[in-house]
Amino acid sequence: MLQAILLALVAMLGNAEYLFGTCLLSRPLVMGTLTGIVLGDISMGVTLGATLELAFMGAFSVGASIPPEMISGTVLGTAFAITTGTGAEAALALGLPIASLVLIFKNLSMVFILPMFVHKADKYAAVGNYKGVERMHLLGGFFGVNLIIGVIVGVSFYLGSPVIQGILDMIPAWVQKGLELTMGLLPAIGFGLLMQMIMNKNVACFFFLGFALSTYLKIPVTGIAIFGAIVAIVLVQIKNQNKHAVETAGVSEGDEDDDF
Amino acid sequence: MLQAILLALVAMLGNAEYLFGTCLLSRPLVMGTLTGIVLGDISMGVTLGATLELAFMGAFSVGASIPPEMISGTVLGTAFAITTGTGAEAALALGLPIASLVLIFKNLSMVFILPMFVHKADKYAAVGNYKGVERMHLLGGFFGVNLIIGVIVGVSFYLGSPVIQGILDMIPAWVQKGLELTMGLLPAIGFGLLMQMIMNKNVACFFFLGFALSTYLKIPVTGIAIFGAIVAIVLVQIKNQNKHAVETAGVSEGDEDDDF
Amino acid sequence: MLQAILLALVAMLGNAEYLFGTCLLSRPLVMGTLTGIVLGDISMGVTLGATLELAFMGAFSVGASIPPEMISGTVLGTAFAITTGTGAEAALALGLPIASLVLIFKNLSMVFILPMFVHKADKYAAVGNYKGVERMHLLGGFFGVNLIIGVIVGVSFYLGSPVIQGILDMIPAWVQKGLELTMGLLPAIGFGLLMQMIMNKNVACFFFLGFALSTYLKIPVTGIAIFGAIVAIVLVQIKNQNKHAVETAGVSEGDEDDDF
Amino acid sequence: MMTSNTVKENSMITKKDLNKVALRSLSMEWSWNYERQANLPYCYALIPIINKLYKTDEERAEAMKRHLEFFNTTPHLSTLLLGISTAMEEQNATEENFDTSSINNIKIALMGPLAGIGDSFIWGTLRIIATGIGISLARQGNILGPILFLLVFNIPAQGLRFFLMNAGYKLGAEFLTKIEKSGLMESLTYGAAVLGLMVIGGMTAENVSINIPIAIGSGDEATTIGDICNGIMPGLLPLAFTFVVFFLLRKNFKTTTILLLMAVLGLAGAFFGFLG
Amino acid sequence: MMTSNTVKENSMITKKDLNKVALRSLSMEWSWNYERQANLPYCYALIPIINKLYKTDEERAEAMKRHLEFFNTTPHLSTLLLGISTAMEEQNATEENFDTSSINNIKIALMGPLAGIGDSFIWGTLRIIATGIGISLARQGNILGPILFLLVFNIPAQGLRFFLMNAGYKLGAEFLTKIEKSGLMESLTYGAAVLGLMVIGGMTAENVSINIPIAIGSGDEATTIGDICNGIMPGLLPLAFTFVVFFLLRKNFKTTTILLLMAVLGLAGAFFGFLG
Amino acid sequence: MMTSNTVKENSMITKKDLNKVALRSLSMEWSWNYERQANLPYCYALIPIINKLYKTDEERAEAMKRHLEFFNTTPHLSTLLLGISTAMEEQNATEENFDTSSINNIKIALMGPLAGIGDSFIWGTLRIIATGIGISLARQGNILGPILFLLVFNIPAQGLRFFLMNAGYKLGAEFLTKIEKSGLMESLTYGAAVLGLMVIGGMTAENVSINIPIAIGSGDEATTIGDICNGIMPGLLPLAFTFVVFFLLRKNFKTTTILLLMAVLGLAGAFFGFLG
Ligand SMILES: OC[C@H]1O[C@H](O)[C@@H](O)[C@@H](O)[C@@H]1O
Ligand SMILES: OC[C@H]1O[C@H](O)[C@@H](O)[C@@H](O)[C@@H]1O
Ligand SMILES: OC[C@H]1O[C@H](O)[C@@H](O)[C@@H](O)[C@@H]1O
Repeated sequence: MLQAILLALVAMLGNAEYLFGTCLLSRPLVMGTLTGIVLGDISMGVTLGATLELAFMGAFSVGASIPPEMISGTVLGTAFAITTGTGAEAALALGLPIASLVLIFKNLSMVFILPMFVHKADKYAAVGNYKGVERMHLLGGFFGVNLIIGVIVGVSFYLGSPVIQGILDMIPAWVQKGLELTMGLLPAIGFGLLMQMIMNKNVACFFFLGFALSTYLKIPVTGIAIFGAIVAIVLVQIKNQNKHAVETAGVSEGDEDDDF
Repeated sequence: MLQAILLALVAMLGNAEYLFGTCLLSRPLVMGTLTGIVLGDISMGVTLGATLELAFMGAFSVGASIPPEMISGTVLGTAFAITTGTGAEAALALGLPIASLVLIFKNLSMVFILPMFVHKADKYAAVGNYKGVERMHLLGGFFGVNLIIGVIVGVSFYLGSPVIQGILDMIPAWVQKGLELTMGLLPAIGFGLLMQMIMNKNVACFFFLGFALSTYLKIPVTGIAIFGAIVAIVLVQIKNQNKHAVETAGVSEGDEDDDF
Repeated sequence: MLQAILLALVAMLGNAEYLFGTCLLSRPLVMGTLTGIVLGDISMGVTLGATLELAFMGAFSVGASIPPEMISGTVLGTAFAITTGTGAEAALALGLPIASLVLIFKNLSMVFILPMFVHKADKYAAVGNYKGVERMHLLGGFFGVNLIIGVIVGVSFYLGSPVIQGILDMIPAWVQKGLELTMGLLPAIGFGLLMQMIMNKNVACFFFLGFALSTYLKIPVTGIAIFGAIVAIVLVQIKNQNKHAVETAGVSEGDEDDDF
Repeated sequence: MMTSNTVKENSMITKKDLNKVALRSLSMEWSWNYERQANLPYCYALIPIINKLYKTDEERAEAMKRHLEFFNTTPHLSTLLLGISTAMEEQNATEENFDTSSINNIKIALMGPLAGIGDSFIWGTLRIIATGIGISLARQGNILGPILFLLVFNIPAQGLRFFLMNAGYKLGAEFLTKIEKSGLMESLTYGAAVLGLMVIGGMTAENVSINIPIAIGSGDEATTIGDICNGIMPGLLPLAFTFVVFFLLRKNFKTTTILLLMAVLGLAGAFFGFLG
Repeated sequence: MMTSNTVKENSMITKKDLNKVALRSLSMEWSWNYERQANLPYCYALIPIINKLYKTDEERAEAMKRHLEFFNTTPHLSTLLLGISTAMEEQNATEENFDTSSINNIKIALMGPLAGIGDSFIWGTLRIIATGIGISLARQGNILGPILFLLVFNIPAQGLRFFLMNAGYKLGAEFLTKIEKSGLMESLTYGAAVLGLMVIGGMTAENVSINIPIAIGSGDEATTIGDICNGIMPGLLPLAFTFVVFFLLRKNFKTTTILLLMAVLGLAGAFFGFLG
Repeated sequence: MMTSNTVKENSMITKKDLNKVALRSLSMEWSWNYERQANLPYCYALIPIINKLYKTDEERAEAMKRHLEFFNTTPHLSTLLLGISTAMEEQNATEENFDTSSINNIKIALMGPLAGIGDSFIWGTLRIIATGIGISLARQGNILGPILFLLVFNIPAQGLRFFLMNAGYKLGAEFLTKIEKSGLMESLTYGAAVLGLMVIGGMTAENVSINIPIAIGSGDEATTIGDICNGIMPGLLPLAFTFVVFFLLRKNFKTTTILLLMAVLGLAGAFFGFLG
């Protein structure tokens, strides 16, 4: 029981890397080590952490693609491997499916729960209540993800591996698939909000330009920013030259193009 | 003989889909059925039509790429299969080469004969004779394609399949190839006429822009229209802003960019 | 000894094609023939020349990619084959590695020695001394490349093939590699000098546009020139229209867009 | 002339006129030809409008000439463009200095994309659905197969045709009114030319095809004149060829002559093997 | 208010303020969510600046709303943009007719490319180096492994964070001063909108994904609705979907409602198989 | 100074002058070097023109400096550009405020495409034909082989050289007169800079090559610094390298120094393996 609580705290510390500068506390190397410390076998924890780190080497989030939830995978995998005395293979065999399973919960939260905090923050912002906004940020991260992972890890360790396996088998495939699909749709809200803010009919065509450059020519966003900067510079020059021309019109005329 | 005439009429009805809203009368499913009705074996006609429809599923015209002439292929294929009592294989074995052969005639007509009607229509149009233009349209379609297909089908059915096979073997390969090449050249007249009408030295560069976007970047026409619309909008904005600026020059100046 | 000198002269004549209109004197067909003449076996020279010409068919310089130094390869390959009485295989077996080896020297010279003449020419040019510039051109080509090839061929023939093989084995691989790398860096000087001359902040973005079109969309230089011409024409039109508008501002206004 | 039936306030064009055009559009592929494709049908369909809007032979001649130019799109959707053309012709008939070139430019710019959308939808989706239903019955010899096939296809396809005629006209009329109010009428001419020419450029690249497969060199170094030309600039031969035709037309060569020259060129090219 | 500590002549923003923001930026992924990603953390980090620059609730509300919009970039490099935003907010606070839209436009335009660079460097290079060092020790059970791993990664990563905060602010301030002097302030608004919208367009294409795998036809002719849409225009479905959302937002639908609709759509799509 | 021989009305340049330049152009690859390629030969070829048009050392120095910049194209076609340069130099000599930068810009913009066309034609077609004829005879030891080879190649190639010299001059002169009349002279400067810079940008991307193959990580995650840079932006390293050189030149570093630095870099890079 105590160990379960301690492991939950370890997991929460791992997730707290997002509060502390995305400092990589959540990586298996660190989580494995701390699990080892909690269970009294540091060296084993470090070694298993290294093994899992290698397995999760390619798992890191880029943009909105989130990798398996390594914290729960590592902590539970390592913990069961240490307590049952089995080796690295056991840690991996348990850690990987757990990580995939818990990712569903994490995603569910970032799809459903955290946006609620965001909407609440919108309301606080609307009345200038900055303390409310701050609170939503801090509580959102805590209740939305941190605590959940802690509870999952603690409870799972307490229940033992067979129970988890059972849960894992219960979730129908279409739920996971449906969540993935939803995650593909959600960014449209963010971009829709941005468009609502920026777009007017004089510049709307540039949204389509960026979109078409991406879909027809497969230019990545950095490339679009480069082309966009060039287009913006040229158009601003034309605008200014035009304005400048108007200002000098009627006055003198000889040098209106000098600065071009 | 009567059957030959009736089948010719069926074929002409099939081709008349182009007079009646491209309504798919020419598809094997319909042609086969009507052939069956003429030859007194409706059910067989429907079944063979379905078989040929499946075979010609991918045959439909997109732009200037015209598929094998299915009408003659289906009517003759079905007719010979019913009269000789052979099955679907025979219908296919005869129908496919006939369709390819008759396509040559159809193309020859759309390359040589129909343009004559068009040129005649040009002359009528030049003097405002709209009735002449209408006549050219109606007669062109009839004599240029419809009647030809009817005659081919009627005569072929009357002569029987061995004779057709003989004709098929007589046409040298280079004629068909040469016709294909000509069909690749002909659109240049249409585009040349358009360019003559639209192009002046101030906008000529956009022709090359469209061409280069297509050849260098493989952007399809829809994509070019999207990029073209963006370019047109931006240039029109610049033009208007410029005009607007000139109009306000000397008057007030503060808000000349407001509408941008 | 006399033969060595004569072969050196033949080689120098071959390289002198660059003085005489890039007239293909350096091709194996010609060099083989002249070597044959010098060694008294014209027909053999012509035949071996033809063989080597076929082997070097794909070797011609495009831009800054210089092919193996065929002159030395052909002259020495042919000469050794004729003097030792061995056939075409021997000519090839010797000619190809020699050509690769001598290319290193030729490149070294065009990387290090010829630029010195260029810099000297810069100095002469700076004071308007056109004779100096002319001299640098003529002497540069002679001492920088022509003489070197002559000497290499003469001395090599004099020493015989085993010695050359020895030299070939002495040069470490990294030197050749390093030279190749340097050749990839050097054009930056040329482009840097051009940029220094042309670029100002109003047009700098077009350098990046050209670069990005090349790297992101793989458009070759000819294509970039086509797009560049279109962009230039459109921008010049805008500029002039603008200027024109300003000139007519306040005067009349009705027709400022007529010429567009 | 004005009836309570007019689609637009103060418009000469009635709903009946529009339906007449849609009806005539049924023959959009009847006189289809390789020179200018569906040009004659398009003009044929518009003649009621032309006759109503213009009263002199000269005006009608102008209008018919315009609509005898190259045209092609998915036939069932062509009415969208016929509707727009109708609105633009009406504008031209009522406004003094309307630039007629934009009528064709707009038509050209839209026909390519519309064909892309239309061919996907009509040929790729609707026809396939109709065929699927039809064949499943027909295979057992049931005559309901072909009947349902025709119904499933034509009810939406022809319905769309009439719907798009009205939609195109309204769209065009509204757009033109808006543009007229904001004084952007001359911008329309320019913008339409930019857009139209870009699309023509693209269509030229896609549709005109010519290749010279004469080999140069042999073995590994072998290449063809066509490849060399494409190496200089992709599509160089079709581009050059189109410009040759363009200049011949400018020198008042007849299209019949050019057409015959092309046929000779194509057949000779196939016979001697210098084209391919 | 002005201290000798100010970073810029006459500036209200002190070095201490900047460090406060950098410190708060540590939680840049804490409340990360699928709707607007790192928006809440970004706003959280900027609150000290907002409070200092604006004194009324209305002004603060405006500023906070701005910074609660969609945001995302490599967290350790986010301070570069926070610095620029700080400079722009300051400009806005002091200058009358500053166009606030450019604050967001600049942020948006830069965040994508910065993520590209940052993810390569932070995740692709620095992390890999740190992991390499850490693992080589940890494999033998040596606890120095994880410790060195954390140090090798965090010293440069967090150092960069503080460095970029100052760099971003200076860059922004200098750029704005220059632009103000040359009277190009209103150009900034326009240029930023052009650039920002192009990048948003590109990001929409890359990030919003929706596909309808319903098959049409069978056998060789089989295709899906999604493929047909992509044939018309690549990315047509995501584009259309984004515009549907855009119009819902315009009609004042709540984001919560839209989010729930999306979840229902996604789950139903997976269950019935019409999305995929 | 004016003779009845002048090519253009009122021109100082005679046909003889043009032929002199064409003759000198024969050595277009004689002092070819990796730093600025055919710059010295180009300047050498133009010296007769420079001497005729300009009489003071200062003017000549200016002109020679211009033509000692980077140059490269297919040598047999270089006279087209020499002709254009001649016409532009003449314009510069006679007109007050001609912007000399366009002389180089036009040359630069055209040399790349001309090389593309020329290399295809001269090396890919004409040479292959000549070789084919030559070898078929030479294989049997017939000395007519090499002789015909040289004739078949050189008669068209060198003929073209002289023809293009005159064509280039006329083209240039006509174009300039036209532009002068329509008062577009200053547009030339701007347009030429836009075009020239785009082409230089493209050529930089194609010609400057540098790669850092140092591996980061191992196993599946392994990547190189070069790949990471290309992931950020393709061609980032060559671009950055070119700008380093550009700034060194601006800081008045000598090209000799830079050249030596590059050689050291290249050799060290190969030896230690940090370049590749
Ligand atoms: O891609 C930028 C950024 O996006 C999200 O914030 C996370 O996935 C980060 O790991 C990543 O660096
Ligand atoms: O591509 C558009 C259109 O072109 C032609 O008119 C025919 O091939 C039609 O079948 C097709 O729909
Ligand atoms: O590519 C143009 C040109 O570049 C260099 O001058 C040489 O490689 C020539 O052979 C080539 O024709």
